[in-house]
This record gives sequence, structure tokens and C-alpha cells, in this order.
Amino acid sequence: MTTVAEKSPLAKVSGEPYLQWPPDLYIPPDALEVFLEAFEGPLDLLLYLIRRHNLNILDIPIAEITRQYMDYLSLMQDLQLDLAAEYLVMAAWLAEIKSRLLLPDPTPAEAEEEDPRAELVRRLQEYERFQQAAKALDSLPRLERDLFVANVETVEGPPARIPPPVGLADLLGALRDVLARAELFGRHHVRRETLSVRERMSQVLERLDALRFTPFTALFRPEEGRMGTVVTFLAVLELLRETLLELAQAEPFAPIYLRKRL
Amino acid sequence: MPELIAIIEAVLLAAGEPLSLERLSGVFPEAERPEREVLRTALSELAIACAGRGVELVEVAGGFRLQVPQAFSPWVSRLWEERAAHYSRALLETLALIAYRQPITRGEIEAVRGVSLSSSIMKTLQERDWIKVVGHREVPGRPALYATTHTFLDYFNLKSLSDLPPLVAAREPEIIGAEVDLHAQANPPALSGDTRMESSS
Amino acid sequence: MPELIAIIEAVLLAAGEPLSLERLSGVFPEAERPEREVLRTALSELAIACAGRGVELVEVAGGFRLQVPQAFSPWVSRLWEERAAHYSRALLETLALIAYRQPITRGEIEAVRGVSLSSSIMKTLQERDWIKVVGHREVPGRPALYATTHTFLDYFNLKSLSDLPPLVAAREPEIIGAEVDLHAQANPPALSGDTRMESSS
Repeated sequence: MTTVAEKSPLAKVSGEPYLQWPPDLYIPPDALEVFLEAFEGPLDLLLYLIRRHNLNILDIPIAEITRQYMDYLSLMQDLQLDLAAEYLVMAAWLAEIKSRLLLPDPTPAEAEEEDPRAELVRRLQEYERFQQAAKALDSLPRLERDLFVANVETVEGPPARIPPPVGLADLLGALRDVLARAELFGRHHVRRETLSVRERMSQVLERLDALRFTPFTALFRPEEGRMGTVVTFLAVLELLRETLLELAQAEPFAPIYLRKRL
Repeated sequence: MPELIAIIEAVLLAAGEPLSLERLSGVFPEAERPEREVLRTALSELAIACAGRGVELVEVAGGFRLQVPQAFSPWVSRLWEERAAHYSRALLETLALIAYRQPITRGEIEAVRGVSLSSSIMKTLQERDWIKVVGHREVPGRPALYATTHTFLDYFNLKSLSDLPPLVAAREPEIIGAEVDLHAQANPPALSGDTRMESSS
Repeated sequence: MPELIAIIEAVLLAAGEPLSLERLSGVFPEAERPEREVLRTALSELAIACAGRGVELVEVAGGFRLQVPQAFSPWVSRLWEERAAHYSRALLETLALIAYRQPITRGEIEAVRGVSLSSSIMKTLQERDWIKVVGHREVPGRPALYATTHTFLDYFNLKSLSDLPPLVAAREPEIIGAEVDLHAQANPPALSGDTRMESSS
């Protein structure tokens, strides 16, 4: 693919830059390659020739246009350009149209038969439509050329993350693994514990203050029933055993107070 | 707490891409999520507030976007050394065919253009996320059917395909021949804006 | 022609990076290039015009830039929310130990796991509001005692810690295996143990 920058010469011939397109069909042979590559195929080349000669495509002088088309083709061949098959197919088609126009119609009864040029005209028209559409598309205001997305940095860097989901089974699996490993170390003893005591220990610790004493009885909630009371009691005992709590009682049978150890 | 219209502006500016109403309302915690109508009203207020400024609010296929209006492109484009990408005629013709005739197969594109389609063009169009395969034609070989994307519409500042310039009817044959010759002097038809892009992207 | 302040706004918005005074004045054709002082005045006017909007003008090392003020980050960050990778095995084990053996110190967790605990794990667990410090153990160094929170129970849909699967099951791998499999059917890809998360947060 040739890259033709906007303001750079269209072609260089013997080192001389060509800034303008050749005014007529004559093209310096060295520039032809660039020139021909600019065509988007045989239909494009045909349209160019038609425009160049200001022809009515409904009334294409097939003989003349075919001659010119073939001239280009032979030039391409001389220059050993890779001649795409499409150009040759078009040449054959033009030749066929020309021959059908030359031959007298042997069956005048079937005069309804289409002008052999009709299909060529239809295709030229159709292709021309999309040439126009491409131009219209190109002239639409578009990003990066006419419009620019307004985009600014944010002060805060990293995006919020949605934390990953965790299932209870994952937790249990993890625990099983870690306990199995701990077993291997053999130094740690995994006790079977009543979870609710452990939970209550955390709750008690939370409720207690390190500075002020809390009445022992305030930790119990009657609505929890006997089990709840027992669990809380066990939790307090365990916390005392782990020396996380401080217990105070002024005298026997006086209210008991608890506070977190500092 | 900042005003709703300022929040919308901030979010659109930070996004740098069109945001749908859904995504816009998704930035509010559920308890504070404005009604769609409230959001729409705020958006129109923001659009009005942009008047005379260096930014405009547009609705394109992908949603709402703040962009620098075309009137400023002379200054903005001087910001970068490189010129904006120009697309080859081959690419634009192919894109036009896909846009107006979608869904369309590669063979159908080639039939209209009369030339085989370089795969680099299709690659560029797909890399830019302008076209996508939407199905296959049930004929031998099951060729892929191509259509344009939201991104294509967004890039060309369009809200929907119906905003494309109308496809001209096949033109009067005399016009095709005549008009273009004038053109040919200044600006040969074979080559308007032909900086090739396909292979780079 | 647009106002100078609007042109500056447009150019800064399109640039998306800080622009020095030189680069800013470079967007004007030489004949129309404003004096530095004029440019500076326009910049301060722009800064004032931004008040109350979703954008602010700041001068940073590289020059001037428009940015979304920090006050908007709660909304903006929700725009980019992304689902983090799965939690690491280490994090899950730590969480499990805290859940089953609370209140527990970091040292005790390390003793059971046999490896030292990265502080990012504790940070992640605390950020997620799954664990909290409930006290300190009265041993030298007074290490913090960790326990799980209400949020933790809510997340795992537990009414209380006693609803956790019984710890004893951990000693009978066959049973657990079966149970975990059942779970896994119901809600499959909850974790693949080795997608590390600790180092991020």
C-alpha cells in the first residue's frame, strides 16, 4: 500500500515531485504505478474515464472507452504491475458489449432484448452511489478529526472494587485445610468448642468498656432464656480465664462489675 | 453534596465515552438514585449550561457524551503534531456499503465495488469496532453477514442509523459524467483524501 | 469566533493531560496568538467559571489541566467498579480462623497457619467490615483480638456464629468433602484458591 500523505507530492518522477495530477491522459510512466493504485478497481477506472471525457454513461461510446481502457491495461502490463483479475474481466466484458453492439440482431422479433450496455450502466450507477455515500460518510463530523471526546482525569485514582464473592463452603474448606496443616505441626490442639460461647465472648468484649465498670447483670438478657444466660456466663468465665476481663465486687453478694483489661 | 447536574458532568467527563442512562444512574447509591425523568431533566439542563463553552452534550448511539464541538477543531487539532487519521476510499466505500446495506456479505460488497476486498480493510474496521459479524447467509459457504456497531455510530456522532445522510438515488447518468470533470481538474476523482490507513489502523 | 476562555476549555478537555502555557499558546495561529498575560487571565477566569461544576482547573507540574474534583469521587469511582479477583487461600483461612476461634490475635492465627500473616489480608478483611478489633490480649505487646462482625454474619446469611457449619466436621474430611461439593453445585465458582488478592487491597 502506498501512503500518500496529504501535502506530499503525488509522485516523484526522476526525483521531481509531482504536486498536480496530470492534466490529460498522458501520465509519466514512472508515476503511473502510484496513479493506478489510486483506482479502486475496474469500475472506478471506468468511471474516471467517463468523467474525464465528460460522457453520458447511458450513451457510452463503448468502442472508444474500451480502447482507452485497454491502453491503460497494456500500460499496467508494461510496467509489470500486478494486474488484478477484475481489470481483465472488465476488459473482456467491454469487448463483449462492443461485439454485441456491432453484430446485427438476427432476431428483430425479440427487440425487447436489453441494450448490452444496460448492465454495465447499472453497475456503474450503483458503484457511483456508494462512492457518493463514502464521501458523505467522510464528511460527517467525526471523532478525532472534528470532534473530540471531553475527557479529564479524576483526582481519585483507583476504581472502586466490588469485592469477590465468598461462599460458606470456601470458608469451611479453608478452615479444614488450615486445621489439617496445624495438625501436622502437632503443636496445636483443636478443641471442639461451642461456637456460641466464642461469639458471646466477642460480644461481651464489645459491650464492655475499659474505663468504666459495667454491671455483670447488664450482660444478660432474660429474653434469651436459660441457654443464653449460660452461654454468656461461660463467655465471661472464659474471658476471665484468658485475663481479658477484670472483675470487681465490693463485698460478698454486692453487685459484680466487669471491665475490659487495659 | 454537589448538585445533580455537576455530578453528571463530572461522571461524563471522567468516563470519556458515552454513558447510557442506566450507567449514569448506576453511579448513585441505590438509596439516592434519581428517577429517570429527573436524570433526563438534569441532562437537558447540563446541555443548556454548556452553551458558549468549549464543550457540548450530545446523545449518540451509546448514550450521552460530553465532547468538544466541531467549532473548536481548528485549535484542538493544532494540539497534536500528527494529523487525524484519514481513511482510504476503499475503506470508506466498504464502510458505506456495510452501513447502508447491512447485513451484507463480503461477496456482496465486492460485487458492488467490482474489486476484491483486502482483508486488511475488514481487519481495520473490526479492530476499530465499527463492524461486527451478525450472522451468516444461508448459502453455500455460509458467508458472514456484517453490520455496523454502536461504536461506529458514536464515532460519527450519530444516534442511530437513520441519522446517516440519506443514500442518494442512482444519479442521473449525465450528471455522473459531467459534474465530475470539473472536479477532476482540482481534485482528481481517483484520489480524494487517499491517505491509506488500512494496514496501520 | 469562540471566546478565548471557551477555546482554552475546549483544548484542555480534548487534551486530557496537563498543557503548559507554551503548548496552550501553540494552538493559536501565530497572528492570533494571545499574550502570555492574556492567556493567564483567561485561565483564571476559566477556573472561576468552573465553580460549582463537575470540573476544576488546576495547575500541576506539567501545566494546566481540567480534572474532576475529589468531591465527586464517590460517584465517579462507582463508574469503574470492577469485580476484584477471587480472594486468596490465605485470606480465607485467616477469616475462617477468626470466625471459629474468635477472639483471636494475629499471632495465634500465624501459629495455626504456620506462616506469618500479611497485613494486607487484615486490611482487606477490615475494609470489608468482616472483622474488627474487640480488645487486646494481656500479654506482652498487648496484641489486638479480632472477631467477626454483624456484616460478616449478614454476608454469609447467618443469624449467629452458631449457625456456622460445625467445626467438628473439619476433622472428617469425607463429610466435608461431600458437603463442599454440594455447596459447589449450588453456587459454583466462589473461589479458586490461588487468585491472589492480598497485594492489591
